[in-house]
Amino acid sequence: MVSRDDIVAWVEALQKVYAENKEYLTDLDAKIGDADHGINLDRGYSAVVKKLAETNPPDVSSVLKTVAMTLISSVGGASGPLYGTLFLRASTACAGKTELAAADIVAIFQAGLDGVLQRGKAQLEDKTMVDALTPAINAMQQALNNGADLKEMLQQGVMAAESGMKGTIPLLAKKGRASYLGERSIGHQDPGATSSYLLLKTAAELWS
Amino acid sequence: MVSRDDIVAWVEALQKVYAENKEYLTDLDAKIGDADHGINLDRGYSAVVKKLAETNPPDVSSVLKTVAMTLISSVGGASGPLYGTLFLRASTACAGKTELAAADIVAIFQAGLDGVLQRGKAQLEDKTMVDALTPAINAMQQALNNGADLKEMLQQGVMAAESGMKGTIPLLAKKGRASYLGERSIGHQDPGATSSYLLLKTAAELWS
Amino acid sequence: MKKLINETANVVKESLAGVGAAHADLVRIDFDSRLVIRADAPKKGKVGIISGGGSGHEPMHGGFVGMGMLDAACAGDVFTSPTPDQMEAATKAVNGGVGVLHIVKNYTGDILNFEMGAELCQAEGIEVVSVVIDDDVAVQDSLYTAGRRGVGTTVIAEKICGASAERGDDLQTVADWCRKVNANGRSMGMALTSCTVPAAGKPTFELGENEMEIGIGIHGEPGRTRMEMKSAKEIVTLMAEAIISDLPFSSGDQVIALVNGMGGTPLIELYLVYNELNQICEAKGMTIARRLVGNYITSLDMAGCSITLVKADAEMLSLWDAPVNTPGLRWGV
Amino acid sequence: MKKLINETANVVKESLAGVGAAHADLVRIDFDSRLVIRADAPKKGKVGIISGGGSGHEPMHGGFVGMGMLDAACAGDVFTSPTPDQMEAATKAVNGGVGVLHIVKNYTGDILNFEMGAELCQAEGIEVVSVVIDDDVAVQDSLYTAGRRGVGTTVIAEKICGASAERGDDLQTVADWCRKVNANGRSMGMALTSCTVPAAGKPTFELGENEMEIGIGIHGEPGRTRMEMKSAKEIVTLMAEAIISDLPFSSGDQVIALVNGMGGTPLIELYLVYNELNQICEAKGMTIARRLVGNYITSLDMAGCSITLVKADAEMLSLWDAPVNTPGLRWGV
Ligand SMILES: Nc1ncnc2c1ncn2[C@@H]1O[C@H](COP(=O)(O)OP(=O)(O)O)[C@@H](O)[C@H]1O
Ligand SMILES: Nc1ncnc2c1ncn2[C@@H]1O[C@H](COP(=O)(O)OP(=O)(O)O)[C@@H](O)[C@H]1O
Ligand SMILES: [Mg+2]
Ligand SMILES: [Mg+2]
Ligand SMILES: [Mg+2]
Ligand SMILES: [Mg+2]
Repeated sequence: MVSRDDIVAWVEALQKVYAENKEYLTDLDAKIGDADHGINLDRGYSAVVKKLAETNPPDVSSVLKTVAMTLISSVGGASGPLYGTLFLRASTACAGKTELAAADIVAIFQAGLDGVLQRGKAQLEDKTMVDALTPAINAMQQALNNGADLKEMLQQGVMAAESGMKGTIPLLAKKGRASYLGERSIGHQDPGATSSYLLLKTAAELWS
Repeated sequence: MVSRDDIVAWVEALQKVYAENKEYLTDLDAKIGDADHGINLDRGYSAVVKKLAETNPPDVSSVLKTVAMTLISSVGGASGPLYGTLFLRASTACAGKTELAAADIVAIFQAGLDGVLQRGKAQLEDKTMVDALTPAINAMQQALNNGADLKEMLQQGVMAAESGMKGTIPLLAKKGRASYLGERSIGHQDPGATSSYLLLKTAAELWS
Repeated sequence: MKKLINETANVVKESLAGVGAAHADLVRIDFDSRLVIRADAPKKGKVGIISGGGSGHEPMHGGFVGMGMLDAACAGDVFTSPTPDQMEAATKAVNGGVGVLHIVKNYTGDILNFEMGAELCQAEGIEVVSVVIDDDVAVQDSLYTAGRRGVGTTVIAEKICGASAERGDDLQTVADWCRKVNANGRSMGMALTSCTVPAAGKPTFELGENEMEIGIGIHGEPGRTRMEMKSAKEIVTLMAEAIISDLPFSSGDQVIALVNGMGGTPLIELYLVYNELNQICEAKGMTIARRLVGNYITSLDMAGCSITLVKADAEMLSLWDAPVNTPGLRWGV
Repeated sequence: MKKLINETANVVKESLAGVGAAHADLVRIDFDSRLVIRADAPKKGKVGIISGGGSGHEPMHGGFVGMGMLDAACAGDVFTSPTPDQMEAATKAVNGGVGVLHIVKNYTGDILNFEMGAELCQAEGIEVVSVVIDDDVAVQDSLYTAGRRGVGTTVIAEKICGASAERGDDLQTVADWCRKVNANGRSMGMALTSCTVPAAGKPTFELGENEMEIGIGIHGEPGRTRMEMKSAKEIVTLMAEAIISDLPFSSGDQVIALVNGMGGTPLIELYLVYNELNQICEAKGMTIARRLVGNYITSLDMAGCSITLVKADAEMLSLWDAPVNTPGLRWGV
């Protein structure tokens, strides 16, 4: 089960992960975007960790909502509203719960992805974060159906996210800044898909 | 004796010499000035050669005057009015003559130098063209006094100009753009002294 | 990276402070929300106009706040869209009771953040209309992509809409002017060098000594093609042809032209570019009725330029000529 | 070298053509003499004002021709003073019968060429007064050297003298304003990168990745000292101290300030610099009563900036505020 404190620990770990990968993500963005994705997330999660410490939200849902609102008001760019929407929908999807079971985890990510799709209007293979999130959630659902426990389920999700992320390399971008490049976007890994993979990987390393 | 055609040949040779040394003179100017001395002279002497061909001035004095006026109206910068004045005074100093003897040559250069000093108000060792011209003219006067012929006299002048030119290297500039550098002007050869040395060297190679 | 800055994290804030100190007669700064607000906002009964986007494009947008142009500009981090709460704060600060126009450049980040900002305002009962500028012909447009970027036409749209609002037009009319300018405006940009984002500390891309990038945006995003360096005449011809054939502009058209520097290209070159552009337009029978030559929508220290043409009718030209008093554009007053 | 140009030999001419095409309402171009002339010159009964110098400093001087500022500008080759015949032609073109002021920046080339130009005019009976601007505190002044360079104060002097001439002051009065602005003006510049003269094709000097040059002029002449890169606060402090202590400026002084970009530095940095300058002036009890922030006297594509302060009394400020309508500076009209 994933508790409120597990969620907080995850978000705090994400702050560290994105700080460590700030240059990596920014370099990926320099290739097909505007060289700021790592900077954006680092700024956002630093703000989130500060906000959580200040406001100390009481339960899972309110933690996720704080993350959402802080990302929305501090990240900017495309990824700010998208990740913000992801956490906002996740927060709504677990309203009232004190702990999240494996099925709840799949449900909040699915709700979050639905929000991302609605806001960003990307489709699979448009070379966005959607290409990491969608296969990951499908794999988690599958694992769950096959009776996997939380840890096993998350590991399946991470593996799928990783191949989804790598699968963005040969794609021609159709959404976001990379789409301006047309053919020249081919051959580069999408930064947002990469940060989404890290999001899941960090969860899998913490929760069990 | 130096005829009208010898003067024209000299000026045409100067055009080639400054074209060949355009980058060299400009590089010298980049070190302590504004990187244009070679460009300026190349532009000026190209205009001079064109003008001489068009107007075909009849005698020594009118050739020198044409050179003067063309340099003044095409070179700009510090060297334009200075070299222009040099040729203008030289023209006046030989008014009416059809040929120039060794003594006349010294006289026209002396008149030219006087003009440069009056206009530019530089003193010896201010790190300018004056530092090449002054010793050259003194050496020519000396040679003349010692009974040297035109060729020998010019060679003495060139040698003195060369050491005057090299002598600008350790000097601290007091006039022209190089003076803005203060101590940092030390260690570089003055571009104007270099172009003045080439002026005399070219004459010595042609006239005898 | 060598820049005249202190901490990279404070570049936007300190630059805004400079704008506020230099132009206190025209604008005030809201440091919390990073807004440049017209000194006398809100103007009761006047349609408010806000715009915004990532910083690094100065004078756009903060330099266009003032009488006859924008009422407020939201400054994002360098090359990063501002956030919805900034748009909400700006909208409230300029709301004169008759609605607010959001002029949004077509970048996913700007679109999404402005969208959320508009939702927040509408939830509080403020009437907001958003118009998206998407004028960059370097980008292929399609229903299935993010579409064209918003570049130079934004400057013209802000001026025209500002004049429309200033003379008392209602929100729909002001928004219609924005749509009309956008529908008639086309742009293309090119770079001789990359820009360097302060927080990144190194050039976004590398160009060889004899290379240029054509079809570049204003964020150091790579362009559509990299090619060997050419003469100004060839470069301008290439850009002008792409622009003119796209609308298409045709003989007899009157246009407003913007020859815009990317930040690192000096005016002597921009006027030379204008000379080429003017000759091309003349040869096609088009008349450049009004023009701007200079740095208006930049990309930090990038060397390069962009060209914008907007087909204009008499009324648009009269709105263009109307007085404007902002840090970056001023006439008639 | 990558620039938006065609043949290097034609850069100045083609750029002038662009200025002429873009601003036909304000100026006309004399291509033979390479002059930018106020469209309605000569103005009978008005003192004429001309200036000029090497090209590469745009908008100065051609961009300052128009109502309330210069009557004509002589464009030399890049970084090379114009020639006496240009000054003669300009003086004749703007002579309204009551004399012409020559505003000359203190460079040997400019001094000598303007001197010969003035002699030519005087020989033809036109009254000419020349005033030399020498405001660069980076250069040690002495009777035995070429003296200080003329830099940013030139822009302020051209505006003030233009207003003085426009209101009908006689030649001596206009010249006195020029001397007064010069006597009260001080400047200093710095570079982050070298400029590249088109005809030379390569940077005039090289600066390391962590170096800057302090006390630079506007021609890519090396400055007084090369030092390690510092923060904007430290750089501005260094420059402002040198300027303020030189006049000296003191508490209670009102000043006109110019934060000037060298051509390759974007506005976001220049406003940040202005913010630092404003804080320093405030701390010293000085008031920046008027200011310009932008590219006004540049050095081709050099990255860097200069700061100019001119101590101003009420009358100077009212001349500053008088209407001006030129390609590069416009207000009140
Ligand atoms: N419409 C969209 N839907 C989903 N994800 C998107 C969309 N547009 C962009 N993204 C994601 O956002 C990432 C870029 O984020 P970031 O660099 O922070 O913003 P910006 O592009 O505004 O600079 C891309 O790599 C991509 O994964
Ligand atoms: N006052 C002066 N008197 C004599 N020669 C001078 C004076 N000032 C400068 N020069 C000469 O002019 C040269 C520079 O000429 P040039 O580069 O063509 O002009 P500018 O300095 O205007 O760019 C210097 O190297 C110096 O020899
Ligand atoms: Mg990005
Ligand atoms: Mg020189
Ligand atoms: Mg961005
Ligand atoms: Mg020069």
